[in-house]
Amino acid sequence: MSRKPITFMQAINEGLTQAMEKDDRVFIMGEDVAGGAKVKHLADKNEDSWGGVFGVTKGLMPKFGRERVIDTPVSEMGYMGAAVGAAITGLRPVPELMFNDFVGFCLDTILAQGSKMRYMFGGKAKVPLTIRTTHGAGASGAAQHSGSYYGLFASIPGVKVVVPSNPYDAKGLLLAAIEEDNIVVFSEDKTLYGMKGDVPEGYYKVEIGKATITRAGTDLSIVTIGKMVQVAEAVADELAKSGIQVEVIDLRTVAPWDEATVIQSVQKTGRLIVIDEAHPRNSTATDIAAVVTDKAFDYLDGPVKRVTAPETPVPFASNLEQLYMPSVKRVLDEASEIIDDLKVVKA
Amino acid sequence: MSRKPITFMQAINEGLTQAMEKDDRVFIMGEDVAGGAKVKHLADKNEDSWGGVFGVTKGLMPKFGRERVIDTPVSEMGYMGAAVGAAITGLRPVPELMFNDFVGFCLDTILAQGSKMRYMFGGKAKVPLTIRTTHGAGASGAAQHSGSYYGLFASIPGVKVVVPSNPYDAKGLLLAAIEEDNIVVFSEDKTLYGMKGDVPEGYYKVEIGKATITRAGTDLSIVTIGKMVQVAEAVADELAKSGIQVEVIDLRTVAPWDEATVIQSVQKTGRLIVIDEAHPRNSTATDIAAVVTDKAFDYLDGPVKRVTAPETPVPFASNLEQLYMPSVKRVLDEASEIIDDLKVVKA
Amino acid sequence: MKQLTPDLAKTAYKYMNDIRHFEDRVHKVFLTGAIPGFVHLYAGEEAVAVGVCSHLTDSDYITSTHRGHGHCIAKGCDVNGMMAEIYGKATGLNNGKGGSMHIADVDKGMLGANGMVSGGMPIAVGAGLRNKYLKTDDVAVCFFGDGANNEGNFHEAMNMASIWKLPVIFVNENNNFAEATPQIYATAAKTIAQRAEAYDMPSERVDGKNFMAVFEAAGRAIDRARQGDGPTLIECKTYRNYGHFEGDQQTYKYDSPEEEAFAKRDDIQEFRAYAVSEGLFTAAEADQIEQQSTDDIEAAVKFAEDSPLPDPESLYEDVFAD
Amino acid sequence: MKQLTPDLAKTAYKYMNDIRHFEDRVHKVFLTGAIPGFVHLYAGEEAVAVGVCSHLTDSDYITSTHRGHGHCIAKGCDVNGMMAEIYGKATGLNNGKGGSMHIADVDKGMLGANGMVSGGMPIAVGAGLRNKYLKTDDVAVCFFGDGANNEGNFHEAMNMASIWKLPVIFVNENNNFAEATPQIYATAAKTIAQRAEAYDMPSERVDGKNFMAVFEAAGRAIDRARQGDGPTLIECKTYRNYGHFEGDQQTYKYDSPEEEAFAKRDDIQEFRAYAVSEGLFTAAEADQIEQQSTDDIEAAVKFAEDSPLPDPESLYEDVFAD
Ligand SMILES: Cc1ncc(C[n+]2csc(CCOP(=O)(O)OP(=O)(O)O)c2C)c(N)n1
Ligand SMILES: Cc1ncc(C[n+]2csc(CCOP(=O)(O)OP(=O)(O)O)c2C)c(N)n1
Ligand SMILES: [Mg+2]
Ligand SMILES: [Mg+2]
Repeated sequence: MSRKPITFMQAINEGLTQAMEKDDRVFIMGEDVAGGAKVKHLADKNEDSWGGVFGVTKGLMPKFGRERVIDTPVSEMGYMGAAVGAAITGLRPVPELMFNDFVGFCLDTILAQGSKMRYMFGGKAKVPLTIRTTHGAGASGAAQHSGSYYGLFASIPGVKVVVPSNPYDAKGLLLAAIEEDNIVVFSEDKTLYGMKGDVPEGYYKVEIGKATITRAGTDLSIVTIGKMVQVAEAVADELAKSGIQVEVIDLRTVAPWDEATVIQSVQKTGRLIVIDEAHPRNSTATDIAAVVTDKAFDYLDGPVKRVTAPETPVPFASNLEQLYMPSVKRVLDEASEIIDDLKVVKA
Repeated sequence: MSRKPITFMQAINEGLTQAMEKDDRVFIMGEDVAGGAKVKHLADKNEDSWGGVFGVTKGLMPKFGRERVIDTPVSEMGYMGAAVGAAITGLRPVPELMFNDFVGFCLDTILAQGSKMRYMFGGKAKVPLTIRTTHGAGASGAAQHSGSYYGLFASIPGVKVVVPSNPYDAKGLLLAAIEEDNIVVFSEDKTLYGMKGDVPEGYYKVEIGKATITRAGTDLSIVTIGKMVQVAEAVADELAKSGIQVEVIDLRTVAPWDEATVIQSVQKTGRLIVIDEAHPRNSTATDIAAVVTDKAFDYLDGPVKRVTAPETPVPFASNLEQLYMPSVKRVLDEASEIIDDLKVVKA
Repeated sequence: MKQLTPDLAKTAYKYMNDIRHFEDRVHKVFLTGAIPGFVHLYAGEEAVAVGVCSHLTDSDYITSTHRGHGHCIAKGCDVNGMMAEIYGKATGLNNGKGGSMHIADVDKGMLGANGMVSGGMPIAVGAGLRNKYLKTDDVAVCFFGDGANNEGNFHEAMNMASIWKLPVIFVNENNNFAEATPQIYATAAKTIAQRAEAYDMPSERVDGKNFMAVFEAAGRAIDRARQGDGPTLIECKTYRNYGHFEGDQQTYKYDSPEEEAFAKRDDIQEFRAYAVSEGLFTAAEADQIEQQSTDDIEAAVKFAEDSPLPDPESLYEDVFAD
Repeated sequence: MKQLTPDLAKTAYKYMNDIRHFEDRVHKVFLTGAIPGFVHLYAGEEAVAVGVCSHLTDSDYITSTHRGHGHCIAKGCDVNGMMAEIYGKATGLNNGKGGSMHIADVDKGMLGANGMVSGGMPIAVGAGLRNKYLKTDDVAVCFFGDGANNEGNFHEAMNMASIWKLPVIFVNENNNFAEATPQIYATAAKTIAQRAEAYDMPSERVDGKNFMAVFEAAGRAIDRARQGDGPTLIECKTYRNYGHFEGDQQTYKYDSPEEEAFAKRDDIQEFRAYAVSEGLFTAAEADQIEQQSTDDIEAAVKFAEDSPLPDPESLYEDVFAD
């Protein structure tokens, strides 16, 4: 398949386009995903419509029309519940929750309705629903627009959660998510939208539930989520100077996360750091630490180290926000216990 | 202080009564916390009013009147948000969320508003708010009325979470919660309401953030939340037959949980089981496992074992619901890895 | 608009009796302890569910509430499967995994009772959106209570259905109470029907104990919806025969002689008298239907009692579709 | 009811100018990159915030929105502290930890801008409940947009305020758009004011570009609230001078000559002309106020620029009160 370098945002746009071309039942909805509904000069198929607050869905309304790219009122519970209703009756909605921080407005439709329907109906229903949303600090969005709640979604039985780290994965995971007959939360780091990468032009999928090893190593495993793979790579570069070979795993899917890949890596390296930008308690990072310790206890040479956000809301001031996010320095400091150990071993 | 045996439910009722007697700013609100608003024959101070769907607040309206025991419309987001507004302006509301499963209707008021206000206002606000709610399976409430979401609340920076396991703690923790200048989620296991225990008649507090050791032991630590202390005690009785001395810790406060007490215990026993009825992923159980492994790695003789709900919604059928909840059998089976080990050591 | 033919009248009368017998029977069994959990009975409100659903086919959708048995029966769900579900048996409509508050039969267009007050409202909007998206003339009916009308979901669902002109009929079952809280306390509007104006939506307020009043209002609304003329709100004044849930002491009943008189009206008897007087069926036929209904529900109880519990392994199944 | 005395008129005129200059200045600084994040400017809507807040004292409360600078200034927040907050500096009203969308000053009765659309609505109800509970005659004013009026929070807040007769004034700022979505598309009601009927609540719809229209409607509503006569909804038709947020291309403006004409009205100039013609202040006094305002905002920018960043340790502080 021919490839071209496009941005993370374009990759998602391309994925949505191809999913909608492939299957008439796929449609998108959300606040301003088209923009300008009922504005005469932005009528059906007009190129100047917004296409989402970040521009991710730009061009879809012009191509597919307002029937399949539906602007909603500011009514998250309502349109997310409508998406559940459309899904259980046979469509394949891809609603957008503009910021994952708005989860408190629509959680019931996911927690109590969509995620439980199949189970409580005795297996006699399907809810093919892909919820696109955004997460992440670093854009000075302050406490209500910078959170990372993929771990909260991941705690709900019946919900799959995907967090892509690059344009290739973004498109492939999105296409796989839309083909799922389940609820998938597809969470995009808003600070990655401008990232460029080679992406195949055609339709392809990246398997949900499979992690990928972005760098092989034998001394230390680092599991990352989304943008944090960049921090891990930088840490790996840094540690390579001391002869430490880091294996970096990009989780890709946060729920269900790929136990086999992670545990295999730990069995080889004996050491694990998890880098996760989300809040630190009852999180995916603690889940990974707990499961790995449980299943690979005898292989571990030291505790699993979690480098995460501090236990605070996201601050606004740029200097504080930078400190809030995991960084190379924070990883080296906070995981010094096992890194120093390793340095001794290697020296 | 003189003590008398009363039920868990009465203990909470007594706590509410004494908090309201002590401080005029304390009031309660929620769906049918009084009941029969505007019904003529149930006018202000009438004894026959409901007092909550479980009867926990029975007698409060007759005593304090409808101005301080406020029936709300079925509007969880609205009245929980109003409670935040009343708290930040100087009152001390104690709203009730009838089932914690309704969190999806009011989460924003907790996640994005109440829990973040103090931080994002630069420390210039207080939100003295105690949210009473109920959790737990075992009452055949099915998928939408049986969940345990204290772990979800506990994941939010700025929220404290308390789960009492007996009448004494229920009253004392509730009084401590209402004196806090922070949001405290006070989560009551609905299947414990009939449990009896000795409770001091007067006003007393149980410190928030402190666990209690309900049985001392040297071989194995079991950390429990709420009703699970009963399962742990039964497990301890069972293992005592093999000469294994179990230390049982009742967490009492789920956020922030008492690291010192738990870690001290593990340093002594070298083995830890966490019993938690909540969903298994990104939960308090994984948090405890992760933190203990991190901070007491060198003391551990085996992995921390988590015995929790399976990764499913709560089923309705009684036989399935029984299997869903942690039980002595499930603990012995699922933690057999460390228990068998111990038996060998002890034999 | 569908007319009330003799055949339709008999089916409706059968369903009304089925609901009443079903609920009376569940009430009795609950007292024995054989049925666990939270059970909310629909007896007394039959004219609403049946009056509306008489217009629907299996390809129309409904969403229901925690008080859902009546809607299920009116939409054609199998009473054996329903009763077994309430008992938590493997033969239940949901294989015993849902229980009273979650009975569903998607193939029959029944999208589930719902334990969340107002939970079905946006789901109905989604079903209506689907009907329009696929250019069908199917409708979606959303049953909801007077309590539910104060949830944000009501507002968002009504508004969306209106701006998108969706084929959704919002059927409010105003039975005076949300648990023990009177509608007149909790709802600021003088009537619930009146709230439709805030969404530029037509509405009617009807006597929900009167089958024909419900049937005709629903017929008008459903016709409009099928023709692409958008949603309607119908407020049906009704009353439940039992408590909010099984176990409720009902100290809040009755506040006035009028309330009591209204409460004691029997929608089934009224419909029988009407139908017989209009010659839709004879008294003898009515008796026969009643007997058949009693027998069917008796059989359902036996079916449920004789059915096995779910396989323990099913605890872990059907979290995801694969 | 408070009358517009010369003193009050001058204060109001000062505040309106402060808001305009503040926003115009933030707009310019944003382009330089010195202000990060999501910034929503209030310029063009001054008459609403100031018209309403002219009736309030520090012991009345307001809740605000993501477009909150105007409300803050109208409620008396210090512009130095506000500007420093938007720059994320230690001297900001929130010590730099909140930013544009979370400016608050609880002592001034300003309960926070709010990044959640409709997030302030139930909080205002809570403040109103507190005012009634403590038997004060203080009120709570809830500013919210046309977009917010479609959130469930609107419905629940309006209903609760009405059934409890709380001293809450709901001030709708209908500036035609929620981001790029017109109010006429998203809101099924013909007017937002009309929605008050569904809550048995009085309402008015006023020209939000006309200071006196807002001032008088607010005066009536606030008087009623202070006297224990409950809540009011006031819809103010207005328009924002800038885009939804800084960076918005605004391709959705203007759909008609009428919209454009309305958009281009200047509420500040109109008020100046009115006040001068009524003799509330002279043209010379107006010029002086304008100059003072320019100077004050210039000083605020300098204050912000010269202020230090927050101490890194403050990242960990103030999660809990102890
Ligand atoms: C979201 C939510 N809030 C509260 C409840 C608890 N609850 C169950 S039924 C009920 C009253 C509902 O009243 P109404 O809508 O009038 O229905 P009715 O019971 O009268 O049929 C309440 C508050 C719930 N199940 N879900
Ligand atoms: C709960 C929530 N949903 C969506 C958004 C994204 N958003 C920010 S402002 C806005 C539009 C608000 O419109 P309106 O209420 O009319 O206020 P205006 O911006 O016009 O002042 C939206 C949808 C949000 N911040 N919060
Ligand atoms: Mg009711
Ligand atoms: Mg607007």
